[in-house]
Amino acid sequence: MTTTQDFDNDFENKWCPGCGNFGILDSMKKSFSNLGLAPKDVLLISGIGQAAKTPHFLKCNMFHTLHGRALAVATGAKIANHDLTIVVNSGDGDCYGEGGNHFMNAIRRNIDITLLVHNNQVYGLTQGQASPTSKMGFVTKVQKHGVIAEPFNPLTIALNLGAGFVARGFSNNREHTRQLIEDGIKHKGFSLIDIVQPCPTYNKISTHGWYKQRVEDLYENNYVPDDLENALAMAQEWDEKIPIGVYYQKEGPTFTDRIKKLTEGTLIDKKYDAAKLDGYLSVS
Amino acid sequence: MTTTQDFDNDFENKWCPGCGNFGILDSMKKSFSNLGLAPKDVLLISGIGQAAKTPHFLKCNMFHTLHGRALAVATGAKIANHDLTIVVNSGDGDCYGEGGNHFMNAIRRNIDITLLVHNNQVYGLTQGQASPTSKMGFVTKVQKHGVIAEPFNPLTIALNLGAGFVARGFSNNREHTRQLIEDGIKHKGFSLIDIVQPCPTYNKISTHGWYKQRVEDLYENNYVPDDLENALAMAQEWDEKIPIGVYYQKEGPTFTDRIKKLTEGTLIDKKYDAAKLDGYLSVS
Amino acid sequence: MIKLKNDIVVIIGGEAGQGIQTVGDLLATVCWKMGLYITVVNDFESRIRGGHSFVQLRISDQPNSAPSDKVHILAALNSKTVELHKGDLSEGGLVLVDGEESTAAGVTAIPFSKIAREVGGKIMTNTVVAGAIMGLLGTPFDIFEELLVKKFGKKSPEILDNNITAAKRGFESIGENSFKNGFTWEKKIPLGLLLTGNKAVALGAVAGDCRFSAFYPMSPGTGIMNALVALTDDFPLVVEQVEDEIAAVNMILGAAYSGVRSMTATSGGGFSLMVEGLGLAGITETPILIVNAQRPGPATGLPTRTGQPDLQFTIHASQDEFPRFVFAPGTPAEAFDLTVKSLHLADKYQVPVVLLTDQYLTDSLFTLDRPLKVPDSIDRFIITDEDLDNPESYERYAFTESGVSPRVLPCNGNALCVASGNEHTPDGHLNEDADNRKRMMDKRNAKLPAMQKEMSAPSGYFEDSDILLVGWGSTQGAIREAVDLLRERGQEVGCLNFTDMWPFPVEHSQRLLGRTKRFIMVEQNSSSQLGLLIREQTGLSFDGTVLKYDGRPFFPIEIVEETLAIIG
Amino acid sequence: MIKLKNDIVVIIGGEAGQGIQTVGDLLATVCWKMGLYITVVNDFESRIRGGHSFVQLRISDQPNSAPSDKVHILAALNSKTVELHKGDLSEGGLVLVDGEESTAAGVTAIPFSKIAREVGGKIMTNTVVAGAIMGLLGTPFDIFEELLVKKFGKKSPEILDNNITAAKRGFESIGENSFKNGFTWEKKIPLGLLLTGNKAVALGAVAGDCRFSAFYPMSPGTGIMNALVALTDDFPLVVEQVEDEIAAVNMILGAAYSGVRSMTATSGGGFSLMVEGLGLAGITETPILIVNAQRPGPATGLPTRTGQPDLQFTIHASQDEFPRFVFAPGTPAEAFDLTVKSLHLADKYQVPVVLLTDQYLTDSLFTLDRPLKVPDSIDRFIITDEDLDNPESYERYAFTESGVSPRVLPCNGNALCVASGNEHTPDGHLNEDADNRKRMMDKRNAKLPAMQKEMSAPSGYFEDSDILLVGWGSTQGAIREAVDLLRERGQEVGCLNFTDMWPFPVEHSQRLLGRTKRFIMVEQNSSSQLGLLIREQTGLSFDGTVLKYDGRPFFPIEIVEETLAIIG
Ligand SMILES: Cc1ncc(C[n+]2csc(CCOP(=O)(O)OP(=O)(O)O)c2C)c(N)n1
Ligand SMILES: Cc1ncc(C[n+]2csc(CCOP(=O)(O)OP(=O)(O)O)c2C)c(N)n1
Ligand code: SF4
Ligand code: SF4
Ligand SMILES: [Mg+2]
Ligand SMILES: [Mg+2]
Repeated sequence: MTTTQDFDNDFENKWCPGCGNFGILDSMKKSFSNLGLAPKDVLLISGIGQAAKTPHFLKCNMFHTLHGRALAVATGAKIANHDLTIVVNSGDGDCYGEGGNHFMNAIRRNIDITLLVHNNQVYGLTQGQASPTSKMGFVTKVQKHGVIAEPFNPLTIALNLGAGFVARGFSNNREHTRQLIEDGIKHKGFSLIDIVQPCPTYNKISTHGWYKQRVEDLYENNYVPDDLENALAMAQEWDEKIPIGVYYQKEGPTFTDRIKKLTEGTLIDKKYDAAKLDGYLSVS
Repeated sequence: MTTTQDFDNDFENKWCPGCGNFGILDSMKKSFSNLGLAPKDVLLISGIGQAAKTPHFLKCNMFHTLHGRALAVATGAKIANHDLTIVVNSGDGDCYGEGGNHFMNAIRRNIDITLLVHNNQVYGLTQGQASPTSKMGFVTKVQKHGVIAEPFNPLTIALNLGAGFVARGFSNNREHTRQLIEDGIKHKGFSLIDIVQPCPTYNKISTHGWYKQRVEDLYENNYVPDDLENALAMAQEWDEKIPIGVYYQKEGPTFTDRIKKLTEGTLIDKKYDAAKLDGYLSVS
Repeated sequence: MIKLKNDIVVIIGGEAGQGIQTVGDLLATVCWKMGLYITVVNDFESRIRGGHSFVQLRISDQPNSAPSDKVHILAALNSKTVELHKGDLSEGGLVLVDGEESTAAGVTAIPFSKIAREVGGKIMTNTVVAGAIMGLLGTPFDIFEELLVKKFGKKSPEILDNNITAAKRGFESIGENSFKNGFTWEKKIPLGLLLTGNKAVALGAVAGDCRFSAFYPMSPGTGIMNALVALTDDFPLVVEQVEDEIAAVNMILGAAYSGVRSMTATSGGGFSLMVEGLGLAGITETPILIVNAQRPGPATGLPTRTGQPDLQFTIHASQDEFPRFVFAPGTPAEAFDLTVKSLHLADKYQVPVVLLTDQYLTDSLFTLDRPLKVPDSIDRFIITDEDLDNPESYERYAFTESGVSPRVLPCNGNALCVASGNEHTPDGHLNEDADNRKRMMDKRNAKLPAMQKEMSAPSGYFEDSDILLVGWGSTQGAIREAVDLLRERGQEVGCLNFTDMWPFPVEHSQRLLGRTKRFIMVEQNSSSQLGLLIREQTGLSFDGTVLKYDGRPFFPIEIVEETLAIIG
Repeated sequence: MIKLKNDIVVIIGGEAGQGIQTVGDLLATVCWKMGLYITVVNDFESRIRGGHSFVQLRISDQPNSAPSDKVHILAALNSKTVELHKGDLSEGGLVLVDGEESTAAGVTAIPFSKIAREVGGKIMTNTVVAGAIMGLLGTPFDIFEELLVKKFGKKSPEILDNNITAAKRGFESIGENSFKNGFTWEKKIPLGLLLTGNKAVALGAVAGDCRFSAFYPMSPGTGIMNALVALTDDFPLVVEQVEDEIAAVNMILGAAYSGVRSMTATSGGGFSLMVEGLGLAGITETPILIVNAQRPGPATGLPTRTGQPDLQFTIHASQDEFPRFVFAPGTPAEAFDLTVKSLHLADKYQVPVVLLTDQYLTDSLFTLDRPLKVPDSIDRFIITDEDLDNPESYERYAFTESGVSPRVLPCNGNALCVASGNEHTPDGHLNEDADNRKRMMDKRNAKLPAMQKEMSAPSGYFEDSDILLVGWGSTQGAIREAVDLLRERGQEVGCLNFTDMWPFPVEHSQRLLGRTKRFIMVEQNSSSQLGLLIREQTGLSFDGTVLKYDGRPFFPIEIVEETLAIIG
């Protein structure tokens, strides 16, 4: 068995004091060790942003890629070796903004990875512009008269695209988030965990207290996540209350299950066969 | 008044005989002339694909852009001059594949343009690969064991993103499509008209006859498109029947309505004011 | 290379969708089976039906790989074919049209579609046309029949029978009109395969142990993917069509990071979208292969035509500087070899590689002049815990003299694979210090000298001549043939054909170009990009340019004429 | 330029989020109001809180625009500041730290935060620090007070009062320790504005009648957008943050096509994603302006640092070839002028323009050495039906000798605006013919000679010297200062600073470089991209390079030392 300390590293953390990211980081370590995973068993892939720096702050295999592209990279990594446990750390801008197209298509493929979106409704690393999940009217230095587009609701879209594991967490409920991540990793198929997160520096609206007042724990309520309509209804909630937990879960064949040759073993483990190819290249 | 002939040009058409695109082209001309628009009043913007060639085949102002990017270009064109009547011709690959991110964000902005997606569930111009709307299992030269991802349902996604005009047409019901396009243009705000279309060359599944058996005219049924739940339910239909008409309509402020300075006139009509800027540049 | 002896050119023209490409393929295969050399050039519009397209078959008993300006047999399935190509007919050339009676002198009417309808339906027209042309050429019919059995044998016996009858009727329709330039047909074993550039790259990819490919369709890159897909059932290879080119390049990056050799193929527009990913491969030292099958731009340009306009773009693509390889094969055999080499070098140096082909090379069909060689085994340049004294202290980007750091795979032992697209310390973690930054840049750039040593010199042909024609990539065949033609006219001309473009083979170029009196650039772009690159890299200046950028491949004679105009 | 007379360097260092930038801005504004020249360089990490960042203020009575390696006053809000910068202190330099008692010789403790807490809270610390430094420098206090009134007057009277008290207490905390290099403060009218490069570009954009901008945040390009947003309430300008950089470039293409001047700003990674759109502008002849504010790569690289690694990428970006302009301003005044010029030339030639800046130029604050000039009116080079004999037969891409076709706007009359990113005939409809293709390529390329004539020569400084330092963009100030220093040491050295990069000013370069004995490239990239470009375009070869690519701007002294090592 492993412990959370196994995942500690001594790389200097670069987040602001009080940032919600710390909770998510902590929950990740706990869920990995609870699942008996060691650093060598975990591959973290991330885009670019404050959220996407996460993999640097724990010991693991990791690939810190480009803004918006983590899911595409992760999909390739999984196809090459579908034995890997892959978790993606992304931000609301990274995943739903620049990466919007890959988000939709990762779901359509049901590729078996766990996506954690650190959703602070703002672009943190670039100093506080609106993100796709910012509410209409949200004022920033750039959106000085407030945001004028409808916010993007990742849960609704994921549910409608047929995602088989759709969950919401709150960064500061660490135990709850730990459970979500465990469930997400255990789920065979694509898992979306949208984790709402305070950004004390740039988001003065949805603060720790604001969330605290609203979150409602679905685990505690023994909610059974098998009803798509319920899930869709809950996904609409925000202003009054925010359900946290697994909204919907349903397993089905994953992308690599559907590629016949991968059902017999990983791509990386196959043998190179020069002789077979020679047959193709003979002139007679 | 104008007539459909006013929109004729003598540029050689490049579609295959029997292609559904002909119906859409015809309906466009009819709806424009019905609305009293002349070629000089219409701006067509398209991406790349068979569908996206449409603007070449009628007389109008037009911008044939890049694969996937028509909506972004159209958004810029509309902001610059929101008096323009802009219609976008796109394909299922163009709009929902390469252009997926722009599709979502055009809806979020409620930019007042009319989007016609010629949805043949296949990549026509590149010779018959699967598109995002191809059904699971659809076999092509590339998808030789069939498509292995869930199809993209544009109507559901548009409805969930808050689109204010969501419709489906069938290319070969020309009068019906004409009406849809007219209603779409008249609608203030973003209008999605997903027009299902036979591709006799590459799609041997959803043929003219296949659609014919399934389409059900919502205009005829006097369906009132004000119920989102109904609309969402209809958007799920396909295999047994395909409702054609306006699924949902609701007007609200458009993107340019929400930019204060544009409520007083178009951007292009404003005056250049050197003197005002001089004030900014004086040293004292 | 000596002057082509038997050199017969056949054009079959018609509308898109009439299947003229099938006629070309049938004819080519029969000739190839007889041991002849073929070049089949497909000329088609960016549409699916209608318009005008044609195939040009060049058949010879000597290697050839350029289209010809002269035509001996013109088979016209539409009237536009006659209109457009009649002017190219050589003395004694024949025109075959579909019909009962000849309408003009030099035009032979053969009731192609009537025969087809008689033997089983209009769809048989292609086979009749192929038969007729073979009749004219005097091909032994049995080879053709064998081929039809192979092609239609798996379908119903009726279809096969009808096709054989159609072929026979076509074959006989020619009557006594035996073509005067006809070959004497003696069956030889072909020296090499009959292959398109597309297929050569795909086979090279499998030979180089490529296991994953993600792509988004774009002509002419799609052909490579089609050819790869065709191999997926037999080899450990997954090919996935994805949402856009950005996904394509990032997916192969993920797969390569995970440990399998990976590639994508596209054309200029898609390559543009991959440029950021290329840089990620650069800074994370992840081996990937991108094939950019060039076509004319800018933007959508001419989707189904050929050109060489992306050399400088490819060399400089993506922000900041990092080592990369760029190769540009001149023939399918080189395409095969360089694909194998690209995958090997990507792994060896942990860098991205771009293979530049073009529509002409990828879509055309050639007889190879030599067999293709598959590597016996693949060296992955990957280490594991066993190779390390202390796997726990392993560093992905350890400083080394060569700039290449030992590479582990993720989740493959206690040595962790930590990679970052931000500037990083040797352990892979992001870092902004000035000193570390400089050292990391120098580490990556330190690979360049060894990479440059991997570059082959341009291949020469009469390369000691006073005047050299200099080109790169798929113009190789046309330039060499132009050299033959120029020498026939008494000009002391040779040529150099570059395939290994970057890191630029500076020494080879200085040696080979430094000793000639004059050199003339022959390129399919409007600014002579290789010429500029040579000047940038060696200080040597070209003395003239023969540039073609109308989307069509060079005819050797065009190079000859423009060269003569320059050398006076 | 003569040797800087009063040349005082102040560094204020601390953690991100401590507001040291505010201290820098306050000090700079006071000095500027006194008529002094300031360069304020911000050095910060890619994080929001913590870590280490600093501002360097250089204050002089002569124009200056490079950072200095020597520091006179070091104000440390964290201990790392002392650690990192103590070595750079000049003789007699002072260190100020927050505290009650000095811990080391040469270190003056001032209870910054204690004072702040006493007068109203920790947040006031910045004002105290600024006050203390001004006290040291001997600045007249009233100017500082005026500034605080302007800055805080609109907030509560309490906040204003507290700040004034904090400033005063800081000012007085210095006691008798009056700084020996202090200026004699005489108030002069500044010659130019106090501006960052960001703001200069934004003002230039408005002066050039830019009305629409779409962007996606990316350092250091975001600063330009922030500056543009700040102007939207007063000018006919809409700025929209969009879903990604691909949307950004395509939206400005749409707006430009519709008829308003449009621009976007980004950095290398975003520029990579815009490359396909750049080509669309090229083939559709749509005027757009893209600002690429360079930072070190590859990929994410060093997000908040500076460099000049994208010159060749920018010149060759996108598939195939088309005319474009590339400019690289060296100072904010040039940034303003070249932005105006870019927007003008984009319209005049109907081509895309790329403005290359970098983090150093965009994020730093400078006193301009001259006033900025706004054009009186804007020429849009657009025609309407009235200008046409027959609007119905108007052709968007009519062949002309200049290559520039008269341009109408869509839905602006009977002349229809038909544009296509496929190759097209003059009427804008797609066409694949070989002849038309060649003519259209030649038409677009025909703009190049006139475009080249628009290019200014590199500006020279002692440009008749035997040895020239050659650079481009933001290194201008550092290189000129290096020339002064080298000449002081008896070296006959001058320099050339390029701003107009493409179409390359071949004749100017040949003239200016051809007559010097040696030239040495000074660039912030690892391969000397301008040097290679000069060789490619003129055949002239550089004789050495001074390259810095660690993400930090050049100190003049670095150039001096490396130049001396080269010239021996
Ligand atoms: C192609 C590209 N565009 C833009 C950026 C700049 N960028 C870095 S992080 C970021 C936004 C981050 O927002 P989010 O994903 O919400 O993460 P957060 O910092 O809020 O955790 C942006 C725009 C980039 N690195 N690359
Ligand atoms: C960046 C880029 N990638 C790929 C292509 C090639 N391409 C042209 S059309 C097309 C697909 C068209 O499919 P769809 O949008 O469904 O239109 P259809 O032809 O079916 O009407 C593709 C992939 C391109 N032109 N540009
Ligand atoms: S800016 Fe916001 S999200 Fe980023 S580290 Fe700081 S508090 Fe967290
Ligand atoms: S390929 Fe299909 S969609 Fe394209 S023109 Fe032909 S029938 Fe129509
Ligand atoms: Mg965020
Ligand atoms: Mg389609």
